[in-house]
Amino acid sequence: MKARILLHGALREADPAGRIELDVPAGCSIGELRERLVAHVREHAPGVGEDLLRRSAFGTRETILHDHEPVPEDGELAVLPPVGGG
Amino acid sequence: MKARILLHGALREADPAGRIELDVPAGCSIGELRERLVAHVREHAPGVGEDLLRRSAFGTRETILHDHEPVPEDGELAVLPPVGGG
Amino acid sequence: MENLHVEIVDRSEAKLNVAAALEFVADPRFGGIANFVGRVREFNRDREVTGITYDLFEPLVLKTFREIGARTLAEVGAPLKLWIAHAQGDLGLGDPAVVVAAGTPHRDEAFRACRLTIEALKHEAPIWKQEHYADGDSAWSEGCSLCDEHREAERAAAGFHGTDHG
Amino acid sequence: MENLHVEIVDRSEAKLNVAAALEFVADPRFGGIANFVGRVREFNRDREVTGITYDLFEPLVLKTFREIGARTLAEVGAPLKLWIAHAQGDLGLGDPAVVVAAGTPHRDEAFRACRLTIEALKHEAPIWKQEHYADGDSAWSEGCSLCDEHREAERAAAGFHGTDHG
Repeated sequence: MKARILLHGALREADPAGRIELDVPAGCSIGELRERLVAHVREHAPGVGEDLLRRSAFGTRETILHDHEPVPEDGELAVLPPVGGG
Repeated sequence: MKARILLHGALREADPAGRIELDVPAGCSIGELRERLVAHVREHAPGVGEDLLRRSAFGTRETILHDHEPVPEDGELAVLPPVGGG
Repeated sequence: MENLHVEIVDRSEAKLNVAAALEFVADPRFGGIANFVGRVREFNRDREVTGITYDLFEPLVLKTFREIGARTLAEVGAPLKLWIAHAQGDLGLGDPAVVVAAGTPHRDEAFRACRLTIEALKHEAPIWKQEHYADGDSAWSEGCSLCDEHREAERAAAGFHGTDHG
Repeated sequence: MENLHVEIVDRSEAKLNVAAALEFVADPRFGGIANFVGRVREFNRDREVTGITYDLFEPLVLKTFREIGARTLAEVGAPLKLWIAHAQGDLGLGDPAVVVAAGTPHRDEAFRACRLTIEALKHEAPIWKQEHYADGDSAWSEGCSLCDEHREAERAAAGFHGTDHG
């Protein structure tokens, strides 16, 4: 399946389009997705720190997902770096 | 000398004009003035509680005066019942 | 002190102006602005209120506001702009009775400055409140004494936070 | 919840509206209204700031605001109206970035509601801040992690009160 990952904040610099698509196996967990995203970014956007990705959360429009949870069926995700807002 | 005492808040009911004039001896203290005012109000406006006068402060335009201090030379005073403002 | 604005507004002339307060305390250095507005509310201790008359001794009120402002400035210990305004005269339901606004670099200081100021104002300013009720009755608030001796005892008895109107 | 209004305003369309916030939280039952405005300020950690870009994930931000509002309502335990608004896009110096307003019967509840809400927003809402500096450089704020595991450690390390902008 395809995971379509929306980028925000400092992670926007990982792709000019503001999103990354990754192929992931069915039933893939958020933790596995995180490792695939780290590998992808290491290759395509080495300026973005791996540390930032490890401190980022994944979420849908509705909720934040933890590492043990599966990637949602529609594959739509946002990656949420640490916030400094407000 | 004359002390001219401006009334405020609940003490306004002691005089329709909003002020009371009392004759006081030269060098009269605020404490003495308070006793004279209590006597005056007891006679002329018995509806105003003595207790309210005992809990009231006296002040000028600049500061609050304590019982041991003298009535100011110009005799201009305000009597300040407990506040419930704001 | 150009960082401090104090005023008494007669209700027959105007309402308190919150927008002007927020503008006054704004500054390029400041990221945090805290503001408090006390309004005339419909019920007090289960009695229906139709309006409030504020009576005050203006010269001493303005002096008290300036002293409170100076004290807040000293306690907060950061750059600060402060607005303190109170209404006098006959107020209707919903009318603003008091406005405090504080601008500071950070939000914690802004909240502290605003809170310190309104608490001091409620306890120290020579302002009297007469509530008018739906049944035609009216009553002056039984409040805090302005004599030091009484004030300490009352504050201790009441705890720090007033629960009176606003 | 009709007592709660949440919104994201794009700076290219409008500025945050403090007057609308104060009007929304007004109510005949309420004597106390507390309000916080966070604004873009000129200096942050000794660097001269010329503007801030806010980037946010709108659906999750609005949901977070609603959750924060519900939590404040439960914690304050009094009648409450609450307004939570945040700007997105490119803000200039002095522009309001965030507005929180709380209306309640008494002032202590109003201050508490306003403070609880802005603290929660600063720590939990998925909003990113990119500062632009006078020297042409820019940087994303290093903030709080949205992962629970990281968040607890960060909050403990930082103490309760953030000192970041506003």
